[in-house]
Amino acid sequence: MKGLLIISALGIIAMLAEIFKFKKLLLPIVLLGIVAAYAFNFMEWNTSMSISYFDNMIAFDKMGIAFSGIILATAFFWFILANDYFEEDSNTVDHFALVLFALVGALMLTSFKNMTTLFLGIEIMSIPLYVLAASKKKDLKSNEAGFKYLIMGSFASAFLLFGIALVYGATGSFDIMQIRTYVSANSQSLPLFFNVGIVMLLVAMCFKVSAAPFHFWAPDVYEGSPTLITALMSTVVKTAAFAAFLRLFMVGFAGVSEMWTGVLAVVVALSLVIANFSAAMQNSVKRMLAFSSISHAAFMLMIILANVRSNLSVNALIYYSLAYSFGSIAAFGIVYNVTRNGNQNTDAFNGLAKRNPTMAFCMAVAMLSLAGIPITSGFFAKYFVFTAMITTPYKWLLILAVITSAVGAYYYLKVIIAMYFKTQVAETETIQVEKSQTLVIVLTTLVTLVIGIVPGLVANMFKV
Amino acid sequence: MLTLLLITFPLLAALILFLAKSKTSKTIALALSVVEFIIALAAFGLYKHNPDACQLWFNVAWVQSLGIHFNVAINGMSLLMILLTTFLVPLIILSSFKNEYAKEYNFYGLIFVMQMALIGVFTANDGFLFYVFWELALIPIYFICLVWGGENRGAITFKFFVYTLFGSLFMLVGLIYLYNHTNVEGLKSWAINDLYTAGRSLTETQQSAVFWLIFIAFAIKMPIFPLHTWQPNTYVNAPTQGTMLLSGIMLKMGTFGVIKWLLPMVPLGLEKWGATAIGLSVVGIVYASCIAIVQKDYKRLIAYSSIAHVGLISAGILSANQQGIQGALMQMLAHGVSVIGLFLIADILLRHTGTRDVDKLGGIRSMNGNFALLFLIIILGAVALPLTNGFIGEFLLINGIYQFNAWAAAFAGLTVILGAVYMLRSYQNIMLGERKDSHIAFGSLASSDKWVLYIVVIVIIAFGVYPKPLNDIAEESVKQLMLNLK
Amino acid sequence: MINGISINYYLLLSTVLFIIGAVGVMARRNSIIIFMCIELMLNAVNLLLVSFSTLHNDASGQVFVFFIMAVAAAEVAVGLAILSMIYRNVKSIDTDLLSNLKK
Amino acid sequence: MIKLIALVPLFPLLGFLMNGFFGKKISKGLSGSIASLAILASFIVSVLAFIELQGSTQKENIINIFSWINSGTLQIPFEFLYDPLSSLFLLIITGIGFLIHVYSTGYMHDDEGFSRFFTYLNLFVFFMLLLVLGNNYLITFVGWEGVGLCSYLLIGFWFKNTAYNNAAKKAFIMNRIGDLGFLLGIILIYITFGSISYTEIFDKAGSVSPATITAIALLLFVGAMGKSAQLPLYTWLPDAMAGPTPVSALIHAATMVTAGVFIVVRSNVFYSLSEVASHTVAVVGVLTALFAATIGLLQNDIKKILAYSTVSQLGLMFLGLGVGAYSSAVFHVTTHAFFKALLFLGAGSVIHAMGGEQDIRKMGGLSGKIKITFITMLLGTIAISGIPPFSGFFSKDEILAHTYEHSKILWLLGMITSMLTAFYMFRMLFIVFFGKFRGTHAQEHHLHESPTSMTFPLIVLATLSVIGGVLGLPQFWGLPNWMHHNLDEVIKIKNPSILSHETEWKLMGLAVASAASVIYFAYTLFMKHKVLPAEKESQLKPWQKVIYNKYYVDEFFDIIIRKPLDAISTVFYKFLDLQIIDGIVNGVGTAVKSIGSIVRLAQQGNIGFYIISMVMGIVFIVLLTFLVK
Repeated sequence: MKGLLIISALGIIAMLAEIFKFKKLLLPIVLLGIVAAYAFNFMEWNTSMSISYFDNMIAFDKMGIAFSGIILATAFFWFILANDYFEEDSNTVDHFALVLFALVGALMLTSFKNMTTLFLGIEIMSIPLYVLAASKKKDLKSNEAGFKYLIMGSFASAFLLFGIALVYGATGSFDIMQIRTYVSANSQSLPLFFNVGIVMLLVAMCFKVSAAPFHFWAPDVYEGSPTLITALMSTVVKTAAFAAFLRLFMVGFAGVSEMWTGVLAVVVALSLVIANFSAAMQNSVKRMLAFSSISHAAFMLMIILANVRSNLSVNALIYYSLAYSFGSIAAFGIVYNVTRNGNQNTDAFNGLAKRNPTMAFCMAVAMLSLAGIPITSGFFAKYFVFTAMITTPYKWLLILAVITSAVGAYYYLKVIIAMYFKTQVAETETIQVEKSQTLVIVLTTLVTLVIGIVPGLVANMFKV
Repeated sequence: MLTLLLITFPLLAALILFLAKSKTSKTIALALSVVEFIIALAAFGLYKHNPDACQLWFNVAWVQSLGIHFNVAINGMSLLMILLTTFLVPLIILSSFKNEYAKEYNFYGLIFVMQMALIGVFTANDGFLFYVFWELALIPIYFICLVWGGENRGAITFKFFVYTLFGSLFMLVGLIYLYNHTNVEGLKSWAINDLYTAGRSLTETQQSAVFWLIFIAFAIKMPIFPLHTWQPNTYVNAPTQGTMLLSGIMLKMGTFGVIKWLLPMVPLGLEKWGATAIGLSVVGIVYASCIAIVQKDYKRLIAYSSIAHVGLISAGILSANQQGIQGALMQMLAHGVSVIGLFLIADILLRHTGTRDVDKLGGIRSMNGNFALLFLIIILGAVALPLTNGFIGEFLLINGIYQFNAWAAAFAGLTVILGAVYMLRSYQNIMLGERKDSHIAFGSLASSDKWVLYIVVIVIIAFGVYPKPLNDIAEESVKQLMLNLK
Repeated sequence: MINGISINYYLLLSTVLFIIGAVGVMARRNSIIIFMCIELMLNAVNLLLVSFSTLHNDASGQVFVFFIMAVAAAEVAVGLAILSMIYRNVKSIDTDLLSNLKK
Repeated sequence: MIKLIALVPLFPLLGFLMNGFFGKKISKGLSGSIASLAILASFIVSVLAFIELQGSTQKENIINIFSWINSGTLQIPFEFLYDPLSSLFLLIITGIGFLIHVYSTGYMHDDEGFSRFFTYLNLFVFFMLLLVLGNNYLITFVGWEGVGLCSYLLIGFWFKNTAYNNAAKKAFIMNRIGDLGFLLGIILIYITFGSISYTEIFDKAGSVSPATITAIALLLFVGAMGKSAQLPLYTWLPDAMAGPTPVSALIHAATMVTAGVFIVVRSNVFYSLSEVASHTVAVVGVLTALFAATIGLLQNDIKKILAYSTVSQLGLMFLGLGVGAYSSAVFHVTTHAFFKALLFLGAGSVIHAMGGEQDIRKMGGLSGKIKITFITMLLGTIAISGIPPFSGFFSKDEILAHTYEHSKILWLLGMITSMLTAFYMFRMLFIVFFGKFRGTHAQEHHLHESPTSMTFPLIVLATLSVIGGVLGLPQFWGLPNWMHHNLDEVIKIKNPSILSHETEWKLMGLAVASAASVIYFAYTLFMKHKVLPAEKESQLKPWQKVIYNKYYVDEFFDIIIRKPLDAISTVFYKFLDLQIIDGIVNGVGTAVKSIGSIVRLAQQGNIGFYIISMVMGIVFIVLLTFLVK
């Protein structure tokens, strides 16, 4: 909880920075703040019962803390990565503030206990992102991205709210624990519209985690937005969305899983196919990563689908989010540096192995991790999914997953081949990367490898 | 502990090379690889001839909560494979002394990473660990081919990678499926024996499913007809040393895998589908041999001949009897050595004459009789003439297949004839007769090449005349395995 | 039963409103109108919540409505800002013009 | 000595190694004598061992060297069996081998591959000795393949000549076809008896199902067909004449080609037990004999003539084996070794004299110029034509006698064969040594008798071919048939001759009469009327053309085997592999692409469309939820 408060405070401080002229100090302050938040966050780890606030609207249980931990860590690295992005822009502080507020939303999503906070969390997280997506004022692409995100986002929230309303109507409460108990008490006498409500919620959440067929916004927004914002979306936002998804459906509606698992399976299948096959066709790396994030969403959904009632899925999901977030941070950091000259296509990477071996290596690791090759963390993430799925009746989904991840290897390798095999055609300038950014990229890469070699560090951590 | 050393030392060597970036990486690499071979010999020395298999255990928990252990040990089979690997890698490095590679320290480093992974595959006694090493072996060879390979390596290595990955993902599913059926005091376990018991407890249909899930991966790696089409192009386009690694050692991952990770797991599945798999292998033998006959590029010819050989090996293994499997082991060793020699010869031809086209070459024997002799002996090894290393394996293999089915054996035996056809034809075209292209000169061999060929030839003959030391290990370990198959 | 009118009617009404809004979003190309349609959808939800809260006579439903209103306002504010920015660039607010990002 | 029998193969091995490693450095004389002495040494050992064996009652001696291949119940030690059969073959191999080595030192004297030649020759002797000494089928197989290799090396000895290389390759591959049969036979033996040692299996043979026995016998016979050039696997032998003449004498007349006979005699139990197998052997044998003999009639290459006569003689031997006359077959092997080696060496001497000319049409009237060669060859020819008391007569007569009691038709064919043999052999003799010289003046001037190193072996062999008959004198003359008696232990199942003496007398007389008449016919034809073989093929009558071209068998094989194989291979490669299989693999790739390009059509940028598709998705899902259950 304190973490949440600290971040909100940081947001406000950021806005004051303009007035009190300590712009330069802002980044260090923010970083310190995040570290502090992180520390406080984990102080609450060992408090036996989860303490709840605001009339039990928010409560940080282990699961919440874990996800917040991931989000904060990612955010920390993200800020270091983003420092020069802020400098090149006039109204820095607004961006700082916006990102921080988005963080607040994200943290709320990891720990909501009540539909209200769910809704608020989603909005607090999304609205700043709409702005950030469109933050390149002159760039029409950026504008379009923001606009699309906004329209479709709010359209989705409408469904979310409709769903919430229906569930409320059926159960007479917004509190997910009460909903759970109510549902399990009289599961026979639930009105039809309760079911509709759940479907609506499912739809809205699928939109947020960008699962097919509600993924259409993702590629466009990822491509249009400034690269670092894309990074933010595919890491922090996604993690938060999944935390919310997990909590809502595994805590709230586990009792009526038969109402939504079947649908979810279809969604997963669609996402797998659409994401991987379109990704295979992309020239723009950012767009490719967008589709890859969709396919990873599908994998994470499989975890939820696989074992609705057990905590194994929580562990697995946490591990997956961590692996994916760090992989993406590294990847996007490199993409950000490589595509500075505006060329976002794969051939921008040609001959990177010669132009900047370190970056090339890190990118290779990131790609292999996203492709799920040992000994990267991405492999263990996949492994968890497979182990989870093998026990379910959805074995066909598993086979589909195997095939599509083979397809996945196809487009990740394209980047590696470009870096190590193709030779830069036009200018063969070496790519200079700032020390701090290099540090971040190397660090995240290392983490990807380390938790890939010793997954125990994470996988055993959360006895939720 | 020694086992662990065997695995970690190459990693160390790789690091040394990566970091030192020395000008003399070649020699350093050679020295290190020899050290590794000595370690292997030490293991060979320590290895006690007692049938109840695994020795030199090293076992620590890796991911406790998932029952994953870093569990390596040496039994007869793995010992043989380790000896092969550690013996071939120095030869491979030595054979590269005449090739110039950009950033060679990376090249040799990757070779060592590869060696580490391979030894891991051969020693792993934990299903998960096995899979990890299995995938790990793919990455260095992928980069070796991608960075130092020939013309259109991009597309080809890519196909190779995706193809093999596709296979191994299915294997992962199969293994997980078995893992999921293990039950040790209510806990799941990745230990190989638990997987065995789990596999045996399955119904026939389940076992069949697992059989195919896992066999596909191995079949692609070997490769077995009709999953072989990645292989010739990859072999041709990879740098010679890469090809040697692929054919000399990596191919054995597949065959070894079938012996250790498939046969004892799913006896019923084998019973039901073994015949089909053998059928494919045997068809592959004749098919590949025929194709080898009409090859013009000598390297490609060897590639196809290697498909034929591995077809025989896998057929022998799947016939699941003492002779078949023991023959397979012996043939794996023999093939490893011979194929290194053959690919080096292909490389030498290219370096000296600028072509590998059998029709352009000719009359080299009159220019360098010594080379001709070495070449001939290696070929005789490849066509399994008695008193060469190839014969023992081939005899036992055909014997084993015969016990499974006489006609299969007869058909597989055609390799005896066809092998002679393509090997002698190509030899005659390349070496004998008058030289076709007058300006092709063929000087004396570089000493490094000479040494490799000498060693290979010596091994071919020595191993063919007196196979006992290795054969005994093979025999007893297979006997042990047969108990598991009952 | 709220004042003798079955809850289903409220449900029906708000659903219809919601669908009208959705169809509007789908059909119209003018961004402003799209915003209005989204507002309509949200209000449909508000109506629903309010009626349910009276049904359960539990205030939280109505509290929720306030949250929705606030958020909706913020959303629209942001939306209009972006829209004006776009207008500056393309001199139009027709959504069809915003389809450069594709495939 | 028997304990030291391993020395016999050891000496040639040493000779091989010494010549192999140092051959280039040392003088020709030295390397030649090393090689020859090596063989001489093993000859002496064999003789001593032979004498010892005759003395002792212990006929089966097993000498273990080391354990070679162990695999479960399959135990294959590297061990030798020294019994009457192998002892006899040892003598033939080392004895004739030695003579031919000596001969070669003269014959090959001017060749730059001199030391290489002796290296190969020693290696060959080594393997041949393994073949006959081995105590189990696999050791025999080692020798079996080894001699095949050496024959490959020696046929292609002049490796710059592509035709020679092809001949060598052909020989190796055809042998391999047989070897596969042999190999499968061995495996079947292992599976049936659980062992492949000669000393262990034969006694158990009675208790095995006849079908299996037949299978084994036939498989082994396939191997024999390859090695001993029986129909249809004989075509390599005539081509093998590409090698230096001493090679033809040693490998392709005296020793290697008789390996087939050896293996059948070794496994005689199987054949005695299996009607089918023995009949097959007999029929194949007699057909080969007749077939080759007819071809021999019209050949003009002196070595080719001898080659075909070899094939035909081998056919006779198999006929003998087929009718159960094992000892007679071995007897014929021995005598044939004498006179055929003699004839080849003689031919070599002729070729030497003619400066490399092999076409008998270019020769003539040589009798005066090269006396020793002429006389020795004359003796050889008489021997092979079966004129008493020369060696050939006895061995051939035994075989025919046994055949007669077995089947009249086979006997008749056999008779015809031996008449044809007499005819073409004398045709060769007359055309080469009589009439006037038809070569160039250079050749005429060049003519000279060969050096002693070459004539000495001729004389020795000539003597042997004359007196060799004593080894197996007809029993019904009341004389001791040593050969028959010697192999008594080896032939497990006896079938004694049941012919009455007068029939035997009749047959013998018939044989002699027919041979004599044929020779007279040849004499009138080639001496009186001076008929000469046609200069050009066009002058031949059609039926002659067919024979002259060896019934077009090579062409036939070319059409039904080589061409189809190449065609199929090309189809496999160009079509099946590259188009279909790899096509499918790549097809998957393209499929992914095309699916991708279809899927991304949805991603067409327009918000309205996105919204619509979202809603459709929702509707779809709602329907799913409520209709599916």
